[in-house]
Amino acid sequence: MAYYAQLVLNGVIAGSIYALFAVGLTLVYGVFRFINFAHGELIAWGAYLVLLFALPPISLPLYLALIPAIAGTVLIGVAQDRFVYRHLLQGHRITLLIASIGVSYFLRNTLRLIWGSDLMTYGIRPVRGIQFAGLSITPTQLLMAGTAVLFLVILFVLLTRTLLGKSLRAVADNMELAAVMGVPMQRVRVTVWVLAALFAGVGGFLLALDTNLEPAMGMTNMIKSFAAVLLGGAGNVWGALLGGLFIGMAENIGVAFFSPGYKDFISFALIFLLLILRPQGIFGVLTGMR
Amino acid sequence: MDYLLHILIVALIYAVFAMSLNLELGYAGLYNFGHVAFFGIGAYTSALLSLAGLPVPLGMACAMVAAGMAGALLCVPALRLTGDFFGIATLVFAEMVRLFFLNERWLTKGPMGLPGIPRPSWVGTGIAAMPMFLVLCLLLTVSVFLLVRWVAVSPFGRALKVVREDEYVAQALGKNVFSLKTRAVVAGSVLAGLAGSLWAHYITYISPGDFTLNETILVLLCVVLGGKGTNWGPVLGAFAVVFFQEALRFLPIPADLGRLIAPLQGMVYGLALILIMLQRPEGVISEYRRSRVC
Amino acid sequence: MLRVEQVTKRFGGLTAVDHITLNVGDTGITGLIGPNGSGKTTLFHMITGFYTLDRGRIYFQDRCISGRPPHTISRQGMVRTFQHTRVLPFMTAMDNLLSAAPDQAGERLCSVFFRPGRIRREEEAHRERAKEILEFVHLTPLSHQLAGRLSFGQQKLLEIGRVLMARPRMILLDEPTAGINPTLIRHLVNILRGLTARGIRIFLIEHNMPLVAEICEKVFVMDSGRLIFSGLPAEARQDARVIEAYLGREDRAA
Amino acid sequence: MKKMIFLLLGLGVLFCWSPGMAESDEITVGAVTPLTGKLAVYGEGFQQAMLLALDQVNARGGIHGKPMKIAFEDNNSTSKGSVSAIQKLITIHKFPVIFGPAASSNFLAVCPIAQQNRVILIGAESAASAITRCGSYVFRVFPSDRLQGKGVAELALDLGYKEVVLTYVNNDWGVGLADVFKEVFLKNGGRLLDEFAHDEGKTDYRSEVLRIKKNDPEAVVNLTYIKEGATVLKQAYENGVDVQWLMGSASKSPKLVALAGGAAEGVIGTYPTFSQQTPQYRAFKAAWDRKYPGKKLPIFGEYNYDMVKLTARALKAAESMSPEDIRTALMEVSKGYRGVTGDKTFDANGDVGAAYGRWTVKQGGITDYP
Repeated sequence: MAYYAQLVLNGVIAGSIYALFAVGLTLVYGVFRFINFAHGELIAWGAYLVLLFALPPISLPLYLALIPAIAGTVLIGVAQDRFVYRHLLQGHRITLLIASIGVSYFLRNTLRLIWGSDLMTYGIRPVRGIQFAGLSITPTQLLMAGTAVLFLVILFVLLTRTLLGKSLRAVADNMELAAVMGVPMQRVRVTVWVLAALFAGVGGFLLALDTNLEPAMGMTNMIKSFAAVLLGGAGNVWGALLGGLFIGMAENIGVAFFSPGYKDFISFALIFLLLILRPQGIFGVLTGMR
Repeated sequence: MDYLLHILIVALIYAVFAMSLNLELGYAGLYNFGHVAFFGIGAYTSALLSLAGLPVPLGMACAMVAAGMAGALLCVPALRLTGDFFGIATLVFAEMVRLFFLNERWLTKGPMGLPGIPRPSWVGTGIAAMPMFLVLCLLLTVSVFLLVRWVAVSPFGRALKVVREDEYVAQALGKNVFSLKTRAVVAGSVLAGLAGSLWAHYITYISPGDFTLNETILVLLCVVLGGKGTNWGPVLGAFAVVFFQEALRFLPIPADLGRLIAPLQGMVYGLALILIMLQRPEGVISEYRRSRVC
Repeated sequence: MLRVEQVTKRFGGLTAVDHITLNVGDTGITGLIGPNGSGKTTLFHMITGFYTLDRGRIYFQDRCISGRPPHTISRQGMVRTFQHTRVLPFMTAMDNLLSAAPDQAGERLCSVFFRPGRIRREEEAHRERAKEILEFVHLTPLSHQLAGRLSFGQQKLLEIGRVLMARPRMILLDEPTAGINPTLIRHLVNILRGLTARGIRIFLIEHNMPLVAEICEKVFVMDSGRLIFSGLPAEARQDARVIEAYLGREDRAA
Repeated sequence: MKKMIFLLLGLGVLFCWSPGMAESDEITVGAVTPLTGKLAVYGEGFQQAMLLALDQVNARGGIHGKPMKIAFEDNNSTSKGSVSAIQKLITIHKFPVIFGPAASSNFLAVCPIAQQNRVILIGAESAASAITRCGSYVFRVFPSDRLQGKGVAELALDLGYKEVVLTYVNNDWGVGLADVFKEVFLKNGGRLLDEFAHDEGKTDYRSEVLRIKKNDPEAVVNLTYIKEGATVLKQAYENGVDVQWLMGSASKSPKLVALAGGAAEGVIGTYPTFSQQTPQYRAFKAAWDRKYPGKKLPIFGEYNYDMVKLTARALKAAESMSPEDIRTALMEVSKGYRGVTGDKTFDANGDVGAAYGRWTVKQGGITDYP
């Protein structure tokens, strides 16, 4: 029994990381209606910038290094919009998609130019998990799940209680109409990118804390994060969390029954089935951002 | 110049692959992000059958049939979805197909791949086969090109464009949208299967790693850069992409900077993509150019 | 011609169309009017198969069409336009029309490859008809222009031309005169009259009351998803319920 | 349109411009190396080790006074890229010798091309046993999987573990090795409690670890790479899985310890051994530290180094620069050649033998297991 409970727990943790990545994607997708392939690179940049500030010559402690690192990630996120996406919003969506693939290539290779392709680590010693009722969880994992939930709550409050959040939702509903109604488009756009980059950067840091750093680290979790977005209903913040948790649990529980070589297959098959059975997303009825 | 022959063959195979995607993306407006699945199914079918002793042309025919059937199979559920949802469903489907190749070792030898795939006996073996293989590819590419063009200018192609422009209008005008899309996907899959089987017989070695999302992205680039919804666009795009990638090999960069070359190339590649999308988003050949003149 | 029996459509808790029964006979032009949000467009969507019915049945030429997909209904001769003009912007005016030709052999892949002669002959015929229709809606000079580049009014005309191309027995028009200038309205009225002369029946949603009074032989009035009146346009103006629907909302609410 | 023409012209010029073809006052060999893609992590190290050997060859007068050069071609870590790269090296530059790509799947993809073109292909890190049958022009200075799979099985049995869980990375290397291991292990009375592949490149293996924990084995044979290995070790430690880890050569790297920290402590593995006490090794190590101060030795760096040195020797001994002559010379000079990685005598299939040593992690360092 504890075995299955632990699998569920692992699924929850993995899912909360997917969710943390998915939120940025879902915001961008909700407002601009395109899949930002370069989101994974924001994740990697977040993690690497922490490393930059934590290593000599700057040598900040990790939690302090996080601050300038996130600022840097946000800067990259806003720059993506300023120099590329902004000019393409009027065009065909596939144009945006391909441009984001280009941005992704560019950012990933810049990363490799600076830090090389080798694996890196923050050098945190592994610790034994905390044992609780036969379950085991590490402080890092707790931190990951906690941060994911905390950020989502903050975001939800931001979206539903503040004027800026409301304008953002208006734009997500209908961009042209919102512009006509006098919603400050510029501010909304920047806000979306700041939020997306913020989530990506923090997510990247946590992922690196749990495992290690490499230039492609963001890419690996991207497909599933995007699937989480769609499962939860595009633009729906809570949906992204639930979608992420769903995928995380599905693939982890599947390991008990199938060859782990089919780990991804299980989650993909479920995504496929769900897409077909409930195209509006599993949690389409829940009210979130939209 | 076997190297040039090699690039030409690769470019031609990609041209077929790109034309098959263009049928779906350009004409029918279907965002198929898993097109490599059909390329892979074609490659594996053809490779396995010809390794089992079947003549290569028969293997290629079977590859097309298998890919087409897989396409039809995908359509039944996936075409209920539209736009990005169809895209993500196909992407996921392609990953599932790849994982099948990777894990079903009794059939595909899994990650070890299938070496020693034979070439058609009449093109010869080894390096001597290159010119004949080029001729084969050229013949097939030209036939596919003519075929696709024939379909594109037919009322069928026009109906596909209606579906692409506005599904509601298409329905209101009595078009069976589901059936039209299905036929587009099946036709696209059959041609992708042909491209995949050509690939397998040319390279003579395939493994699941050859059929990842990266390949889909590459062929997507061919179509979009060349100009989607046009006849020449995908062909031009395929040649441009293949030649551009190979040309990067010739950039005179000192060997001491070896470590920097690859990332720099990647940066150039990314930057080029961004610039092209900013400057000429409709691709080199525009579908609407003719009408813009008048 | 068209019989609608007891049809109902609900969206969540809202009943958009509530037990509507109406019969569009062999009249030239029939109008469907009612205040905004009264369910007119929803009813059109249901008749043409774009929305499923929660209950009720619809008959067209005495055949049950409810539950059939839109394209089948269209092929039976009931073709519609949309509230917002929907031309195919990246296709030429000519192609817009050609694509609407019904039952094209060339839309079957087999014939594309194996019966090129038949397709060529068919295309010739369609092209001729499309030219006639362009002439009829006064768009001949623009036949090779991209539809997206036409003016709003021209797009309206093209849309009607496209419907004609489909050889309909009945046309459903959703607000054909919305947003076009008076001159063009006259032009449109002439075209519609020309159509009825050819034996095509028209069912339209319209807000322009004088126009409805002028051209419609019969009107149905809807309010809050219910049918509140059917009869002659002149009678509708005097009907208490119709007046209340348009003016007396507050009274009823109180 | 004009822009297009210029672009095409530019491309044309690039194609005609090819280094190394006109200049005959240097001897160049080709190398297909993963500089981008998923193997780029290792590719850099291979390249550095090759360049180190090259420096030494040239410092001692090159090949009959002509400097030796290596033209690197990237293969994107894919078989497609490898085929493209080797086509270029063979047909444009007409190099008689080419250093093959890492990862057996990529190596196997280019083998037939080299064999058919009668160009010598040498591998320094491809272990798949299928390579043995590649042909007479294909060599490798790295021992075949067969030896290592056997080595791991013997290690497990020697340590007294009759019941183990087997997990391996789901790629050509892992599957090939696991197959040999299983064969030998089962034949000698071993029993597998569970056996499963794990995906390459994941960040989360906790559920796989749990599956190990469920079987409660004394030892786990984990045939995997550095990144996957470190993640598995770390997450197993966190989950309180205390077993004896038995690993292969691909995860033998200080990086493993750096990534997994204390969790790697006590791991025992096998690797194709060579004594680190030989003068060759000490010279190599000293040269490495001189050229790349502060850099850790890359995985398989020694093999790449030996490959270049041995090739240089063959080039010197060859009667002409034709592949046939070089091939003969290569067979000849390899006899009894003692490189950093030991005896490099090629057998008839172009394979080398190897003694398998055992490594372990002790106090954060990799040392030989006694």
